[in-house]
Amino acid sequence: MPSYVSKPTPPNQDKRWKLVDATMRRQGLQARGLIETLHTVQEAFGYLDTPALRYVAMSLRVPLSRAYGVATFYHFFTLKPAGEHTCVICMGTACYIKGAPQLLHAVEHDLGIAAGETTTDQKVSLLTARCLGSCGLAPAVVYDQEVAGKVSVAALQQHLKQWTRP
Amino acid sequence: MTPEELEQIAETERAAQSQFQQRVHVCVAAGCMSCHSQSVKDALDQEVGRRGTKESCRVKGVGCMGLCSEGPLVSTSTGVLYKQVAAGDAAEILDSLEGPAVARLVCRTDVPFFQRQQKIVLENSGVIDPDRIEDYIAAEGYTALIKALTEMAPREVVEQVTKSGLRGRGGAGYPTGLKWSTVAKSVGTQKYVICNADEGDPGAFMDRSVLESDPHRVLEGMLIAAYAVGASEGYIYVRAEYPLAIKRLRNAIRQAERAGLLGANICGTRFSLRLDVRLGAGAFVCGEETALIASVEGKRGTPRPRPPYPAMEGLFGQPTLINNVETYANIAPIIRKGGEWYAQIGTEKSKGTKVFALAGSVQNTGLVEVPMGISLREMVFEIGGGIPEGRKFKAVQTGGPSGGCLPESCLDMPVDYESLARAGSIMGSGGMIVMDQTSCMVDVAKYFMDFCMTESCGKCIPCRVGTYQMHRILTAISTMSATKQDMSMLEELCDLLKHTSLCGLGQSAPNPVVSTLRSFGEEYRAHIDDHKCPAGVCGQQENGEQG
Amino acid sequence: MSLTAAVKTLRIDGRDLSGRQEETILDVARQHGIFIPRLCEMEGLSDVGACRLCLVEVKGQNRLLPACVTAVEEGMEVTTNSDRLQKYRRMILELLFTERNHVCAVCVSNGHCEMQMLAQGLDITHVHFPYRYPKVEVDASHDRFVIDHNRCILCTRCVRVCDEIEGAHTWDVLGRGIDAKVITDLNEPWGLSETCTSCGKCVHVCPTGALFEKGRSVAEMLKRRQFLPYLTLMREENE
Amino acid sequence: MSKKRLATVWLDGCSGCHMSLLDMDERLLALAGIADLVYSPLVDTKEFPENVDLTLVEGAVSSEEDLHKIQIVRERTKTLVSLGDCAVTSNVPGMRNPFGRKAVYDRAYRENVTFDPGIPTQDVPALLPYSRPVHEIVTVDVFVPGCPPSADTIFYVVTELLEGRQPDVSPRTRFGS
Repeated sequence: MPSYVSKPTPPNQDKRWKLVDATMRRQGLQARGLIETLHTVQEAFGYLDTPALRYVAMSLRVPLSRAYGVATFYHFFTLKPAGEHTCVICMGTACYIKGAPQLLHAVEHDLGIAAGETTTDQKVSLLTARCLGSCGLAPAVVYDQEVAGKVSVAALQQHLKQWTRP
Repeated sequence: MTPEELEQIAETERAAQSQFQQRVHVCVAAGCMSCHSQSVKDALDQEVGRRGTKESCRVKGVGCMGLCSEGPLVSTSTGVLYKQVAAGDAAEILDSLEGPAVARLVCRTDVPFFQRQQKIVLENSGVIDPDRIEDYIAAEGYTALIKALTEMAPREVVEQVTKSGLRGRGGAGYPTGLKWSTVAKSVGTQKYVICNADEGDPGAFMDRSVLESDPHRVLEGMLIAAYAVGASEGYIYVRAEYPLAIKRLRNAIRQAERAGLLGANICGTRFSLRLDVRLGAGAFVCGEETALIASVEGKRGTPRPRPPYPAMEGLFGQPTLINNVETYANIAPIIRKGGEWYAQIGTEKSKGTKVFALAGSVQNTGLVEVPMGISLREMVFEIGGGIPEGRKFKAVQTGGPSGGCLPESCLDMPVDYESLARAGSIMGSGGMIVMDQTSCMVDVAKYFMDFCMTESCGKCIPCRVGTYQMHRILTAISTMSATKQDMSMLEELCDLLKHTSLCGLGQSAPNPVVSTLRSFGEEYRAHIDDHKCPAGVCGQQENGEQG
Repeated sequence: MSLTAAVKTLRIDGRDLSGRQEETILDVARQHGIFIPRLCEMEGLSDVGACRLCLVEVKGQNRLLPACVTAVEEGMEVTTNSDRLQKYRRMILELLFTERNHVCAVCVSNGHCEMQMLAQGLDITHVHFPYRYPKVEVDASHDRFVIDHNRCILCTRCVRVCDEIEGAHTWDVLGRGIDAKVITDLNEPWGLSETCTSCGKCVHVCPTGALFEKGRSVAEMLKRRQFLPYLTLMREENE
Repeated sequence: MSKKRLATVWLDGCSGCHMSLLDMDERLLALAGIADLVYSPLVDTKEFPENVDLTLVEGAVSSEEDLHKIQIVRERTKTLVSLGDCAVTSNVPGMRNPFGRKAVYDRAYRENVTFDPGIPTQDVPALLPYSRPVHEIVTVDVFVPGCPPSADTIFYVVTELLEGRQPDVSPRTRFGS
C-alpha cells in the first residue's frame, strides 16, 4: 500500500477483529474477498455497521459505495443488531401452503413488528426465510438456532411468550 | 495416493466395518436433525456403552434416508427402518437387533416410496457416514477419479459424459457433455470449475441433502470435471442458510486434501485442483451463472448479458465450468460404469435419474430419486402416497418460481425436460410441491410473484418494475379489487417479461402466472367477476393507504 | 488477422452496412444514422445491457438481442423497429414512468430529458400502468449538485462514469429490485462524501433530471457531454 | 349538419389548460361555428348535460367531488379527452401521493394555520387517498399531455375530433411540454 494511504486500523480494540483480519489475509487482502469477509464480520459481531464496512472496504481496497452496495444486495447481511432472540419463519412453498402466512401474521400481531424488524425492547427479531429446506416438516420455524417442524400458531405463540416474559 | 493405496484404505475400512455384527444408522441430515436425531444418536451411543457392546455394535450417523416427514429415522442391520424415534427408544431398538422389531416404530419399506426409487446420486445417502472419507472410499469412492486420472485422457472423460446424455440438473437441462467440451476447448490462462450449491428454489432441498449426506461425491465429480476441462481452481458456492452442509463440505475438503486427493499433483499426476467454499448470502438470482460468478468475485450478484458465456469468459474473465450439485454427483458413477450404462436409464432425451424433493399436500414428503420418465401420477399417488385427509388433488408445482402449476390433466405425463416444458412448467432443480383443493391458485401465483419481485436484482427495467406491477395486480385479484383491465395488463406483462428481461429470473418470472392462468383461469375469473375465492384462501381488501 | 476478416457486412432495417468485428449493432446503426432507443448505454462508458430499450430482432434468433452489447456478425439481418419492438419499448418506458415520481412539468430537465424525448418519439401520450408513488428523498447536501431520487431511473451511468472515467467510484447501487437506489460512499449524504471530487461528470451523463447543478434554471441545465468522447479518445491515444 | 356539443371540465388542476384553451383567441370563433359549448367553468351551466359529443377534462381526480363529477361526465360524454398533464399523469396534484393524505391535511389545515386549526368537515370535499389520472378512474378516449398543451395543440385536437378524425398528438405535445 502506498505510503500516503495509512494502513486501516480496526474501529476499536475488540479482539474479534483478529478473526476478521484472518479472513481478509486468507483472501489475500483482495477485493474478491469482500463477501467472505462480511460473513466473518457478521458472524463475529452479529451485524455490519458503518465503521466495520469502512474498515473492511479500506483493508480490501474496495470502494466504500461498492462495499455498501454488496452489503445491502444480499439479504443474509443485516446492518442492524439483532434482538436477544430470533424467530425465523420459513416462507418456502411447502411451508406457505401449509400455513406459514398464518404463523407470520400471528407473530406480527403479537409482537407488533413486521418481518425484518426487532422489538423495541431488543428482545426478539422476527425474520422470514426463503426456504430452510425442511419442507418435509412444513411449516418450519427456527427459534434462535433450533429448527422446529410442523409448528402450530398456538405452539409458536407459546414459545414467544417465554421470550417476551419480563 | 495411488490406486493401490486407495484400495488399501477401502479394504481396511471394510474389514473394520465387518467386525461389527450389529449396525444402527441414525439420520443426521438437517431434516431429522431438526427433530432431534442427534439426541437419538447420543442415546444409542450411551446405551451401547452402558451395555459394553461397543466392539460388536456400531452406531453411525448417516445422511438422509428420504422420508423426512417421519423423522428421526433409524435403520438397523436387521433390515428394519424405524420412524419418529425418540431418545427414549434407544434401549428397545438395541434389543430388537437380537429379537423382534419394535412394532410401534416400524416404518414399512415395502411401499412404493422406497420400492420405486432408483438411487444413483443418493446411493450413499443414509448408508455412509458423511464425516468420514474412509467410509466413502469403502463405498467405491474416488475410484472414478483414479480411473479418469490414470486410464483416461481428458477428452475421453468428456466423451463418456457426453455419451451418458446427462443434462444439467440445475433447471435448464443444458447437455453437460457439451458444456464440458466447450470449456475444454476454450483458451485461458487459468480455468475454473464452480459448483452451484445456491439452492434457491423455495421447496427444494435436494442439493442440501446431497451435500449433507455424501459431500465427497460432489468433490469427486468436481475433480473429474476439472481434470476433463483443464481447470486448476474451483469454488463451491453454497447458501449460507445451510450451515450443516457447509460444515460437512469443509470437513470433506480437508480430508480429501490430507489424503492427497485434492490439492497439488493429485495421485502423483500433473493434475492439481484447489477447491474453496464460497458462501452465498441470500440472493436467489445468484443461481443464474453470471450472477453467481459476480458473487464469487465478491460483487453484487447481478447478471450480465450473455454472450460471452462463462464457458469462454467466466470467473475473473477466464473459461469457467458451472454445474450444480446433483450434476456433479452423477459424474463418478458415469465414469465408473461408463456413459452407456447411464444412458440406458431414463427416456430418450432425458437420461438417468432425478432427485425430487416431494413436499406439500402428500402423505409421504421427503427426498426421492426416480428414473426420468416416471409419470406425475406415480410421483404423487404412489411414491407420495396420495393426498392426506381425504382431500382432492389440485395441482403439482415444479420448478419453483420459474416453473408452473400442473393440473390433474397432466398427471399421466412423463417427468422429463421436454414434457414439463410443453406443459408450461420446467424440470427446475427438483422441487415438487403438491397442492390440494385448499390451495388457491391465484394466491400461489401471487406467492411466487412476491418471491420474484423481492429477488429481482433490479438491474433491468422489465424485471424490476414488471414484477412489482404483476405483484400489484395479483394482490388486487386476491383482494377481489381487480378489474378486467388488470387482467389484460397482467397478460401483457407476462409477455413483456418473458421476452425482454435480461436474465432467466425475469424471463421465467411469469411462468407461475401463465401456467395457472392456462389451467385454472376459472379461479381468476371467480375472484374478479364474482369476488369469490373458490378455495376460501383470499380475503377482502383492507384499505391500504400510506402515511 | 487479415483486414477483410475484421470487417463484417450486415443488413440493418434493409440497408446493407458494414462494421468492424469488435463493433456492436448499436455502433454500426449509430454511424449510419439509424436511431435505436436506449437509456443505459452511453458512448465512452462500459455497456451493461440493462434498460432493454435497444432490443432488436435478429433473423434466425428466436430471442431479442440488446444492440448495445451484441457484436456484429457476417450476414446478420437486423430489424430495429418492428411493431413488436415498439410495443415492448413503450411498455418498458411506461414502467419507468410508474416506478418513481417523474413530474416533467416541474423538472429541471424538462425539454432536454432523454426519457421524456424517447416517450414522445414512441408516441406515449399516457401511462396505462398505475403509478407507484414511492416516497423517495432529494439529497441537496452537496454544495454544487443535487440528486433527486424521484427522477432516477437506475441506468447507472453515474456509477460507471465515476468509476471508469473519474476513477473515484463514489457512486454505487444500494439494495436490489424495486428498492434499489444509487448512493454515495456508505450511503451518506453526498455533501459529506470523502471520495467525491465534485467533478460533475455524473451530473452531465445523467439522462434525466435526477442529477443536476444547483442554481440552474430549466433552460440552463443542459447536460454537456463532450468531455466523454474527448477523454476516451485521449486515453486511447496515450495508451 | 347540426352543431356538436362540446364541454370542458375542471378537476384538480391549476386552470392553466383552460387558459391555454382561451389562448386560441380568434380561433374560438371558428370553433363556435362547429360546436356549442354546453358546459364549462367558462359558462354558467350548473348541471353537466346529457349527450355531450366531446368533453375536455383538465385536472387530476383528487377529491370525492372530482370522483363523482368524472363519473357523470363519462356517462354523458361520447368522446372524453384527458387534457393536460394533471388529467393524463396526475402531475403536480399527484406530488402529494408519496406523503399520504393525512400529511396534506395537516400541512394545509393545522401546521400553516394559526386561527382555529382543524380539518374542515363541511363545504370542502374530502380528499381521496391518492390524486389519480383520469384514466385510472374512467375510460379515456384521447390523451393530450402537456403542461399546458399549447393553444395550437388544443385547437388541432378539438377540430380533428369534431370532424370525426383521430388526432395524432405526439408530434405536437408531450409530458411537461
